[in-house]
Amino acid sequence: MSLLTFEGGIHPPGHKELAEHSPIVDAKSPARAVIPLSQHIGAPCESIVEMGQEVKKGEVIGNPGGFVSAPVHASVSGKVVANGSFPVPNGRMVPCVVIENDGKEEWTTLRDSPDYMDLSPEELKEKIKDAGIVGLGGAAFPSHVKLSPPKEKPIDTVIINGAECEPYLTADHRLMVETPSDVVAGLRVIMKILGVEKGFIGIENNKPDAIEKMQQTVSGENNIEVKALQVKYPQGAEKMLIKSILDRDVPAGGLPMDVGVVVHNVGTAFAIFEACRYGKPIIERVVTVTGLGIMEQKNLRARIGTLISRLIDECGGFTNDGPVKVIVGGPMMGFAQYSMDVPVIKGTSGVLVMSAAEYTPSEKFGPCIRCGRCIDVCPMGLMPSMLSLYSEKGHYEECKEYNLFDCFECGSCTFVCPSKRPIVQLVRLAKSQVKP
Amino acid sequence: MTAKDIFKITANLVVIYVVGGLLLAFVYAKTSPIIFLKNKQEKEEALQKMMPNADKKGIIKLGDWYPHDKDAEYFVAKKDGKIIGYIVQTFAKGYSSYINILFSVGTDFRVKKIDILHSAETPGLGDEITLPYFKKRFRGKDLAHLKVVKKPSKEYIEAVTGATISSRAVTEDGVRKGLEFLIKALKKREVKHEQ
Amino acid sequence: MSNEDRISNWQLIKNGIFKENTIFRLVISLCPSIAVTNSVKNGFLLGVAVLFVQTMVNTTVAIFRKFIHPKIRIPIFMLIISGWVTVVDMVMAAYARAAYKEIGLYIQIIVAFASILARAEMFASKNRVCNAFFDGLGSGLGFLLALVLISFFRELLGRGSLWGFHIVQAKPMLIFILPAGGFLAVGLLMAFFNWIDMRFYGGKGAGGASGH
Amino acid sequence: MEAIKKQHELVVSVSPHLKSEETTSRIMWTVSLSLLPAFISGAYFFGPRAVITTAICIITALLSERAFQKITNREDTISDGSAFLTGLLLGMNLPATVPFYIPIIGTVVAIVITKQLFGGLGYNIFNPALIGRAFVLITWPRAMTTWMKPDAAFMRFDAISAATPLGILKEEGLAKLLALFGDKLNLYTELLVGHRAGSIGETSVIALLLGAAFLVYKRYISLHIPLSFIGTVAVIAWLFGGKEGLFTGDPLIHIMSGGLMLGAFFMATDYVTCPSVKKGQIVFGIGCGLITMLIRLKGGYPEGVMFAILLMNCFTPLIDRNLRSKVFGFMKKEAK
Repeated sequence: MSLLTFEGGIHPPGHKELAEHSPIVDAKSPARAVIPLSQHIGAPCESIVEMGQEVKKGEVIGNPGGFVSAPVHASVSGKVVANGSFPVPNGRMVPCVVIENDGKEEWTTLRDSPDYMDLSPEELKEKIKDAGIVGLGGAAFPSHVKLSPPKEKPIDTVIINGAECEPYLTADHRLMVETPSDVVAGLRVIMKILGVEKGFIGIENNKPDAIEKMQQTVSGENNIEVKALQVKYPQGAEKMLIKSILDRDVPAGGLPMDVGVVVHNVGTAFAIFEACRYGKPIIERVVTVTGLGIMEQKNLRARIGTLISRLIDECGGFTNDGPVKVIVGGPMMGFAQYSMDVPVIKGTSGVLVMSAAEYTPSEKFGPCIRCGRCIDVCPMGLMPSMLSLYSEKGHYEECKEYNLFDCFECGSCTFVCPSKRPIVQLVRLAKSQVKP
Repeated sequence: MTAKDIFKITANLVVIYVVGGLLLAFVYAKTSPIIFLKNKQEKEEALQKMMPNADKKGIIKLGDWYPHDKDAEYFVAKKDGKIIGYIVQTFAKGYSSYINILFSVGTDFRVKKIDILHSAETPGLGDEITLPYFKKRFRGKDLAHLKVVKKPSKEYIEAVTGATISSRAVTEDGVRKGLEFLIKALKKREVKHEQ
Repeated sequence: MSNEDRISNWQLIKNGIFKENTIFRLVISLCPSIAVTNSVKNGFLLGVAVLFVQTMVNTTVAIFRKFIHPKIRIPIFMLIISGWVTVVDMVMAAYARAAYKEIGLYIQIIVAFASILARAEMFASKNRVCNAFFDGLGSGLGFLLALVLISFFRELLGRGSLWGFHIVQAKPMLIFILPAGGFLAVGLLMAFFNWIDMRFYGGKGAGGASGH
Repeated sequence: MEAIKKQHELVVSVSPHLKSEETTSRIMWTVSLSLLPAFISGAYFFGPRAVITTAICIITALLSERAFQKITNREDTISDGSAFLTGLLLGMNLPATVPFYIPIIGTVVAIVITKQLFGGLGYNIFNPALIGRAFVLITWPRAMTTWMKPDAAFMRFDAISAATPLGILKEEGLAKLLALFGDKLNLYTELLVGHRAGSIGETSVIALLLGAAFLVYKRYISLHIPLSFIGTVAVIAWLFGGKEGLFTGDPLIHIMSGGLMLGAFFMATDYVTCPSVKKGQIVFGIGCGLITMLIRLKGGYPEGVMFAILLMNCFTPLIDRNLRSKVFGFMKKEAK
């Protein structure tokens, strides 16, 4: 099978070997869960619990604030002890509900439906919405919105994104290896909701065991195909994935649905299956805790709201050299943390503890030597060199001429830049200064 | 625009033209005879320099010719009524300009002297054709030996180092063609005379 | 003439030479500054011709300034300029043959010098005859100074001579008498003037130096 | 929990947190290294004078860059290797026999006027080494066109002057060239090896190709510019290069002589002064080839690579502005 790919992209060191063979284990239930009310793109939730109120696992504690929004559930059973703003991994202060764990692990009543495949698409969608499912790949876009395309945009293909192109992260990998049938079941639910005949599962070629497992699972079904993808960052970006698998170009500024495609992450598919089958809301997710700065690299199924300091403790703590940088998310697009007291949220795919050996200091940067490397690697075909030069000189409006808003900040340009220019940062600065 | 404006503009122009015209007419009247005299004198001097032993007033224009479509003249030089040589003006296409050349030959059609009246060749390279050391190389050369070589040579014309194009232009396009023309023109005249 | 007037006239001359130097500060009339400056002699002679024309044009324009209808002022300025240039041309051809041979070709181009029209339009058409005269004198001197400076460098570096006299024995740097070297010399001198302005007078530099 | 925060000073920066190991100085030093074979061959054929001339260029380049940065209170960047590379390239573009003031002045022009006055590395419009060479070529045309006869006698300081193959081709024609080198095969071999008159670093085609192959392998240069440049030269040489009419020219002579190999692989591909989009690079290469052959066949100079690259340098911003990379999904949108 020839490997599918797109133009541009980079080959950062993968470091998947650190965690790819450690099976998913349940993390300890946290003593306190800090659950942010805004874990997704869209309107934040409104808290419906009061101080001192007893809640059970899976109980709704925040109601969606609009259509593009998703409810938030309690991930532990216990008492609400605080209701205020706490820092979350992206550096902001967000209103959170803090629940003191009573250790009973009592579930709220869930609507089990063994015959979920007989339900109507609308009912399935309702289940997904109620389960608070958002894109678990990191973008955290409410899933039910993706599953409700406008009528004028017919969808003909669903793609499950198993590329996991971010270095270090292995959460999706482990899910595919350990629970392939659940992932495929999630895909079937999505296909049913959208009324789509064709489904693909795109997996980067550096996970041969996952490809094999998935292929075994879907063998004998001709409407679902597993596609091996070339190992390249950002293979997992929606537009790149669609280009690789279907050779369709999502128009600039457009969405996958403009070319009749809906893309969901492996984790999301898994969560969708669990929601439809067991009515289980998102209260936990797989988080890869990795990096050379941590004693044991693990894939943990952690409750939403667990502070990452607890996950680090569970992995044996930091190594003796100590961490240099702690990143929530992948090394390419994740957020560096100044405190370990931030909770795992729905979009948290990994915690990366970089040791001195892995850390590239972002020393002072030099002038652009116009080598064109960034242009060659930009998956969107932009000219990051020009964007960074204009932004650096404060000519933000001119950036628009160079398609500023088509940049999705994958960081490939900054990775390859020999002058170590902070191109992504300059692009973000420009984006904040001008209107699209 | 009102009638007053038009009137004023007309008056403006009339006054400026009259004042300017008067000024220029005055200066012209003063200077033009001097300019004319000096021009003539300079030309005669230049020709005389080419053929120093000719009589004063002994250099007479024979006619016009048009190398590279430019106006040029040629002359005969006499001493005591006897022809002692000819002077030809010619143009040659150089590296970056047309080179205006004046050269004199004896009755044996060997070059006596050449002078570059005007050229705009590359300074420091091509414009060395105007220097005496190069011009001297033409002395005594006849038609057959007006040829550029790149080696030191007494027989032929040695090129200015690094300026072969300019040297070749002066020698072959300028002087040699001029000499060829002169010989032909003189023959024609002889035929005419005999008839 | 009052005392104050004299000071301001002196100021006008100084302005023309330094603060509003045609070539280095206003950055106009660059073509002649490159075309004729491959020897100090040429530069000086053309500078003198320009000085004369500039002064006379300024004076003439100032004399007629109330009389000239604004709608046709530019053509009239041009007429005045070309008239004076023709006078210079003829006088030089008659009485200064040697100089005329060197720069005769360029004298007539003085008509097209932006600097002369610029001074007539900017200053002479709005000021008294006396002031206009001194302004013409000043900017003419400034132009002369610029041409001499540029040609000084170009001839010294490009031919190893000054005013035709050989003074440097080393192989000259030919490029400086070619047009390319002219641009180089003008650019470097302009940079030097800007540097002086910035260093000692807190200026922001001239020509295209707007913005960062 | 508090303890963790206290214990560890964490670095907080924006994504991406991984950076490639490529640095500007590594690129510059690697390119310099790739010029080593050509430099060695130059030193072999032209003797100690070649080494001295190049060394003067490099030392002057480093000193003048440092001096300028000191005077203007700028950061010291000579360790990034770009000044070294400029000096090396300029040195390799000079005849071995030039008087010593030529490399010095040429390098100062290259570093101070062409590079630093325009804002330093990354901001220069023209290739500094080539401007330096153009400056000295125009300034001292005679010294710059007096070539030394290649001779493998290593310790010889005296030199016999000789014309370059292109010079002979232009002035005296192909027959004379063949007479000098024996037969065509011998001519090709000598050109390939570099046993001919020329600038220090331009003669040995094999050595240059070796260095270029290294750079291509390391992905420091792409083949877009060199191939379109050399290809255009070959086609035009074949079409118009012959004396007997169209299609009779000998492209190989034109490709292997002159500074084409050095220019196409090492000078035209200079990051700062060539277009950064591949489409634009092809246009750039073709333009270089056209101008080179125009000068070689019709112009006053026997060689035109330097002026061709410099002229195309002027067009680089224009090319970059008009031939941009294809934005993902953009054509589709417009077609709709």
